Amino acid sequence: MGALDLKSVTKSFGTTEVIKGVNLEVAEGEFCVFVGPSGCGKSTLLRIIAGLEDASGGDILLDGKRVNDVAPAKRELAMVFQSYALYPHLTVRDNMGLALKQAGVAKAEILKATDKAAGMLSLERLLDRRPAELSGGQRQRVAIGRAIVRTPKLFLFDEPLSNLDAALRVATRIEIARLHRDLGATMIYVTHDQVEAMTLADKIVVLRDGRVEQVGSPMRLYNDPDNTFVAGFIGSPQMNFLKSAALGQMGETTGIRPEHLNIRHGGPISGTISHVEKLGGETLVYVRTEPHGLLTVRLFGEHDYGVDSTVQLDIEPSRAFHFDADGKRLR
Amino acid sequence: MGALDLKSVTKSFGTTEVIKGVNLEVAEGEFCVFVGPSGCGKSTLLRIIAGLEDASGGDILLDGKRVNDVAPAKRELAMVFQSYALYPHLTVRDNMGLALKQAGVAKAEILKATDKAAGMLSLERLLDRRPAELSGGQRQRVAIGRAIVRTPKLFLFDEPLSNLDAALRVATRIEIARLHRDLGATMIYVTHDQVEAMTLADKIVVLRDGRVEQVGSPMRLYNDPDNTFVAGFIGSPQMNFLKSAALGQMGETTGIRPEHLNIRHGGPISGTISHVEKLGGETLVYVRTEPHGLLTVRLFGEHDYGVDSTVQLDIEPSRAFHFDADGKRLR
Amino acid sequence: QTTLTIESWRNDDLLIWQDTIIPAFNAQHPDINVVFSPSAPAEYNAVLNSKLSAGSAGDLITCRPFDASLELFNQGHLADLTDLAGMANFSDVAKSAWQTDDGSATFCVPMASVIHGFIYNADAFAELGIEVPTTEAEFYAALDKIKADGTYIPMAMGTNDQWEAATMGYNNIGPTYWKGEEGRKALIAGEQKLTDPQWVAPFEQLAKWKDYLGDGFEAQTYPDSQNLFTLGRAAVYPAGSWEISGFNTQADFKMGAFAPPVAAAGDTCYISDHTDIAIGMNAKSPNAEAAKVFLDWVGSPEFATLYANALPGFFSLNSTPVEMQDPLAQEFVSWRGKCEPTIRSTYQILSRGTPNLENETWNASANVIRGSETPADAAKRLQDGLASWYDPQK
Amino acid sequence: MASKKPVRWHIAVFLAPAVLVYTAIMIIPLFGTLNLSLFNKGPDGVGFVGLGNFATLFGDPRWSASFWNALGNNAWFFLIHMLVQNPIGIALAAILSTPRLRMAAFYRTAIFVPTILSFVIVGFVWKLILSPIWGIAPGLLDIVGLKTLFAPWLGREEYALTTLALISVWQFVGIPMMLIYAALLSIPDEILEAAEMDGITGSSQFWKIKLPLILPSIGIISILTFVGNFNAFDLIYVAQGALAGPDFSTDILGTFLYRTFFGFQLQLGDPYMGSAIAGAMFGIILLGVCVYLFGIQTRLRRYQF
Amino acid sequence: MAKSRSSTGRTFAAHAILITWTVIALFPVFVTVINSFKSRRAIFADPLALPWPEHFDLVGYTTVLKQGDFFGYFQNSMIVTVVSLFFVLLFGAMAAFALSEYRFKGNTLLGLYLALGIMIPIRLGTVAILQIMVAGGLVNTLTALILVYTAQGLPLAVFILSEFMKTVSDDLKNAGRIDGLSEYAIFFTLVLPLVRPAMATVAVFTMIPIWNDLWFPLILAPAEEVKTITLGSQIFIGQFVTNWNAVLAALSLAILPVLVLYLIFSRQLIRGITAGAVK
Ligand SMILES: Nc1ncnc2c1ncn2[C@@H]1O[C@H](COP(=O)(O)OP(=O)(O)OP(=O)(O)O)[C@@H](O)[C@H]1O
Ligand SMILES: Nc1ncnc2c1ncn2[C@@H]1O[C@H](COP(=O)(O)OP(=O)(O)OP(=O)(O)O)[C@@H](O)[C@H]1O
Ligand SMILES: [Mg+2]
Ligand SMILES: [Mg+2]
Repeated sequence: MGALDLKSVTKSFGTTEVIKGVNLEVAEGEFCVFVGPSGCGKSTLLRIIAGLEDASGGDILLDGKRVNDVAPAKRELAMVFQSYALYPHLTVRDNMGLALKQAGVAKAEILKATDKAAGMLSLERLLDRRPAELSGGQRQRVAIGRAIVRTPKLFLFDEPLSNLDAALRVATRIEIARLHRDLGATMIYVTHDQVEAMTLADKIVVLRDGRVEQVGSPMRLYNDPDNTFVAGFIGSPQMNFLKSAALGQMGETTGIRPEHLNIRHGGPISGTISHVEKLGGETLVYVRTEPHGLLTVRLFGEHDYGVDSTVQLDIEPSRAFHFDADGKRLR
Repeated sequence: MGALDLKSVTKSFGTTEVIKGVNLEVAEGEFCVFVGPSGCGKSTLLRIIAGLEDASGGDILLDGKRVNDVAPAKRELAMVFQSYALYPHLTVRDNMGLALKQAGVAKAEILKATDKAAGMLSLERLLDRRPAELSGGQRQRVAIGRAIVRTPKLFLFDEPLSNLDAALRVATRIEIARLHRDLGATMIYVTHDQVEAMTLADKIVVLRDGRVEQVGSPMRLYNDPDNTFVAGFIGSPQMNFLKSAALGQMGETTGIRPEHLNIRHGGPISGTISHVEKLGGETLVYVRTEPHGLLTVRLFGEHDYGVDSTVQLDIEPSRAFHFDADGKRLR
Repeated sequence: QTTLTIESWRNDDLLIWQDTIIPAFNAQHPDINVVFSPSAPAEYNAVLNSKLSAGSAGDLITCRPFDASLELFNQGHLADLTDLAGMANFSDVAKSAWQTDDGSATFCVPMASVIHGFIYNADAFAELGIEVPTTEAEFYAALDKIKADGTYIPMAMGTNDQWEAATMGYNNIGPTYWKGEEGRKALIAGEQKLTDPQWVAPFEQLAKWKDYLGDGFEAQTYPDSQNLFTLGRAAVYPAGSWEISGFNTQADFKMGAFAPPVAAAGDTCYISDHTDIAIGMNAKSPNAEAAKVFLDWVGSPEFATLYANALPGFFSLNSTPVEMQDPLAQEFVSWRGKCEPTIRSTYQILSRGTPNLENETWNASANVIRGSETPADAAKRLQDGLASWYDPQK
Repeated sequence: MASKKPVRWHIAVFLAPAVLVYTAIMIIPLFGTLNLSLFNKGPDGVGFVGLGNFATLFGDPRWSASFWNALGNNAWFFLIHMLVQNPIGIALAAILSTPRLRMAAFYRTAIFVPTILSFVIVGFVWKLILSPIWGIAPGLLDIVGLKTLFAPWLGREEYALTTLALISVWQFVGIPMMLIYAALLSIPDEILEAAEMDGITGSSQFWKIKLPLILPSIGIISILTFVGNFNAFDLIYVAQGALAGPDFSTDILGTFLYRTFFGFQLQLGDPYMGSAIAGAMFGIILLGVCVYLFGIQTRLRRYQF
Repeated sequence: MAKSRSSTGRTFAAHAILITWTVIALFPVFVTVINSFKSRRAIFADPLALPWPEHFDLVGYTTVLKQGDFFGYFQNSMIVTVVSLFFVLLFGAMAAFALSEYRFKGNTLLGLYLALGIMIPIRLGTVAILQIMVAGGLVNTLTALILVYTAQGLPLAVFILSEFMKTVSDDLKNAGRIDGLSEYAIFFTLVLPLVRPAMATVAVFTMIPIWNDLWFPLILAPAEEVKTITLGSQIFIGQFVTNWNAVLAALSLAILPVLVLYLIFSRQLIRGITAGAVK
């Protein structure tokens, strides 16, 4: 239970096609993360899978069964909405417990399940409040709690952690990973957070403008992107794209990740430092170069570089990616 | 114009005190970031500054003038709401232009201003849509656009980038920084993102449960936290807290950031690897130790460590922080 | 050029006034413009009272008989017309409905009275071989015969609207039992009571009618009754003479009329020849002169002829006899010669207090016909109600 | 919430037009009239009688019998509306608000049409339909084999009021329907979608999600029904006349008041007793409204979406 | 919304219920309309017979059109209804906004005060109102009717609208305040558009009694030039004889304009007007 298969799924709102033929297989128990720029259709795809939106074309198969016309309630999945969509008239506890109550689960069990979810999400003290009395992050946690108490076979999470602070985010992320392991549930998860995507995913789906650009394991996408889009999208800070010609490299564009660009006296690329960002554990140095434009160098630890000083950069050739004029990877 | 001064500000909802006496000075033109766990009162404080909530006690001074009783509209500030609060019946353009129109700005100028903001936020193609037809990230961008077209002296941002993808987030972050520089405007910014906080802030305010824990520049907080809470909150992944006694260090607890914990054969702390997270540019190794519990080691680049293998860890003593039993820093 | 506005409840007469009466008046008085402005009859009293109180009422006011108009006069809304020249054309009886109790002042020019009786479907009577009844026995025999035949509903009357039962039932046949004016005056004087046999008798008659009414008469409305009769489904219709013009246009069979039957052949018959409509002047009218000119003309035989012929069934109260064309109307008016006329028993003085005797009579008549109250109970209730406020009856 | 200290003129500006027009054209005339309830005609003209009229209304057995009869009938009239009109209205609105329902606009309009009709038509057509004479209702009942159930309902004391109340329900069901429909529309789609995901669909979605969210609107329609019913007049008046037959079995406060205040037929209008009745009605309705405003409304949570 | 979310069974049931009630709702209307095309005789001979072909009779309509200036009456009714409606909605919404948005002393009491008007039949104030109009020289003007109907419609409008205004998100109004919108601008540009469904509802409720009212036209403006359609139709209701063809024809015609107004307003009942406003 829980395997998902999308076959040439399309979706239009009026005349604008938002999902442009998506094919995707998610195996049972897999953790699949959707990433992509804002507005590329992640939420829409999630809603189509949930049955909240009709696909304009194509088939949605759950466990091999076509479910295009099956009601959301019958698909046995749980969803965390990007907008939370909490029941405003119910307390936190009732928000989380309603689905179970509807399913006829015994009171004591509902209590146990909601208590457990509340504990997991540090919501214990808020159980009797209503959504209007919660902070943004608290609401988001309630929305997550509502999904997980039901322990269905397929979870859909739409940016579930975006409003949480770092500590809570790590904690919740780990909880979700554990849930995934324990339940063997299939999960589809939308996020903009690189760390979440890299750490949680069995499989990352990179979407762009309603199309799947590449599907693969996190490290696969990181180390072997198919095109400039995926290369640029996976990894933060973004990959630097340099002009191959000026470097004497093959292809049109050479991609090199900020962590593989070093500041080395006498390096082949020279430029001036335009900006330095100190993040504590690492330092980002932005170097303006000709003809490559602004390049990002990521350094481990704290470093002091003076803005406007001239530096030379060096690339690790083994870590460079080459792309043709269309952005396609040359291997 | 734009300096803010909070004096013993308190706020209660019914009987629960949510803001418990906050004192804070923000100088004119300063970029001040509020961080803190979910539900600690960041949004509430922002709303008090905006005049949307009445403070239960204390004074709010803008440019030295007490504004407790001044209407929000008169405070000349712009705000991005955590819930976006877009005008559902207006198009994206009108959402952004309404304030200017209200201020009697000429049509042509409004058009210019909205076009500029739209360009900045990649909203050009969406100008004629209504909020209901936008994705979550697009809505958030409209909310930001609405604030920035007005270029007032004080900006309040409540997690403005939480729903944006990495690339857009970086781009918008840079725009906000530029805006800050160009306008010389004072900005108060709530975020959960370490990178945003560290890169944008002149001053970070760490809140906890309605109280200010520490105020200071990003590197100050990173390198010189006052207590375990701040130490743990700033920096991601979180600082490791070890038992001082077992290490022969002073105080009760010794804090060491993951990037300052090294895997070194023969190191003083030994443990087994429980989990490895590869993020591409860096690798996080989770090591279970006695008596310190799970410690995080952050390594630059990609590394292969076998789960369950035994490793020894070494701390950089100069980077260690010492805290007493109450969590207060020992210097 | 002055304009006079007439307040009236006679929506029905709008065309007659516009096409016949006003042009006739204008032929003599081209300088007086007259506007006939009726309102719906049910609201007339309330509307008129409000307008008079606020001072926006028209110059000429159509008068209901007795207390409704008397009250207006007492409040100073109606002008005293005692000295109007045209008043000389009316008998005291005609004027009595629009006079103060002592008869010292008259405030409306009488226009018409209506007579009660029964209209019947002459074709049906002929078909069933029924003679026009004159006595109670003949009356019920006729009804029985119609009922037995089954083609026609014997009598068209319903109790839904209540006033049908009281006006076309009780006040139609009642005078025969309480002997017209004699009983009515005795009641006012307190010499008879409503519980006396002559006052209970009409209710007893009504109670018998139940069997001759159509199915579901309880929910039958007044227009239903009219339609039942004019569509030829009912044979006898307890009527007021005002029905004549309507029935003439609607029924496509021959009609006849008979007066309320008497107990035994040769008894004196009594009819209700009720003073019903008059016209007075708004005391605050700015056009009093013109209004008086008009009222004078209303008192003239010319008006009487016009009106009575335009509205067969509304019989002139003018002392000058009026020549009428309509045979049915002629039949009705002929009873004036044969029978003793009286007016409706409840109208003068007796409906001044609470409970209102007229309204109670509606209710009682309907109840008695429906069988939900016995004649004796109904009479007792009316008597108690009357006695509760009317001193001579205490 | 805006701050409190400066004078907030805008509040006055927002309120002024309504308060002025309303006070001048409604409150002053109405209370001028209600004031009459403290006066009455005595032997020496109109004089102040204090609560004397009310003493008569409740003390004099004739007046009080009529009053209690009217009040009782009115209560029954109201009860039928609450039990029939409002549930039907809510149910229809709930069905109509089903997303993607075809012809919804047609149904909505059709159901609302009776509300548009003037009482004259309503009275005429229902009397025509229910008339035992012209055969529509008996005929229709005959078709379904229930002819024996037919009775001249409007003419029977035991049925007339209920029949009229049901006619009124027929006519006005569009009003709760519209209000509830508008309230249902303001529930955000996402919340309903979340419910769908939770397996709360169909009627349980109505009971568990929609109903709690529209409770304030149900409160409103209840109080509007209450106020409307206790002020009702026209339907009874056009169907049964001011005497509200048969035998006053359909007499409600509105008709009782009309007869007394404006008079009817030979009965002269009595503004003094009429005002006393109006005062009593006003008291009853005010009591109901206060119970609603202070007792119920504050307890019905409103949710901002 | 997805078709996967609508089951055929439930859709069928929904249609069945709606059709049933539609039939119940429309049957009497149908009876009215068919009979307006028949002669009196035909109406009562067989009220359910279709007016086609042998019963067809336009006598009702010809009578109506012959008698009085019916188009003028229509126009008067339209003016009175629309103008009153405008003021009721404007003033009512303004007052409702003040009551629901601001806390001030006497807020609840003022709300109650404004609701008093729905508790007493306004007819009782007739004489005083008429006196006001006489004093103001407004008798037989449409202005008099507009004033009365505005006053009469306000209580209900305030009552209903203030309830709906409370559901408009505070964040949204606050966003407006921060944007420098005055309270007036917040009301007119933000709140009013968002309570459109409620405004439409109130408009419909207010319009019907105004359109169908007989009393005040009769008292305040009975003159021919200012007669409303309802009053105009009354001419056919006589003391003893009612011209049912004409009444039915006139009132059937009178349904049309209100129906049009209703359709216009009910288009404002749009699903999801606040969608996408807040997270
Ligand atoms: N209207 C209210 N009634 C009662 N409690 C409230 C209300 N609004 C907020 N709170 C509580 O006040 C606290 C602070 O809320 P606030 O929204 O300021 O948090 P926050 O720091 O912005 O959190 P987050 O990061 O999750 O957005 C929370 O615990 C919240 O539950
Ligand atoms: N109801 C609608 N009508 C028209 N366009 C819509 C509608 N809903 C979404 N869209 C458009 O469809 C595209 C995909 O939207 P979707 O919500 O799936 O994006 P997303 O990938 O979830 O973005 P985000 O990361 O910002 O949430 C967007 O460009 C959006 O503007
Ligand atoms: Mg999305
Ligand atoms: Mg917040």
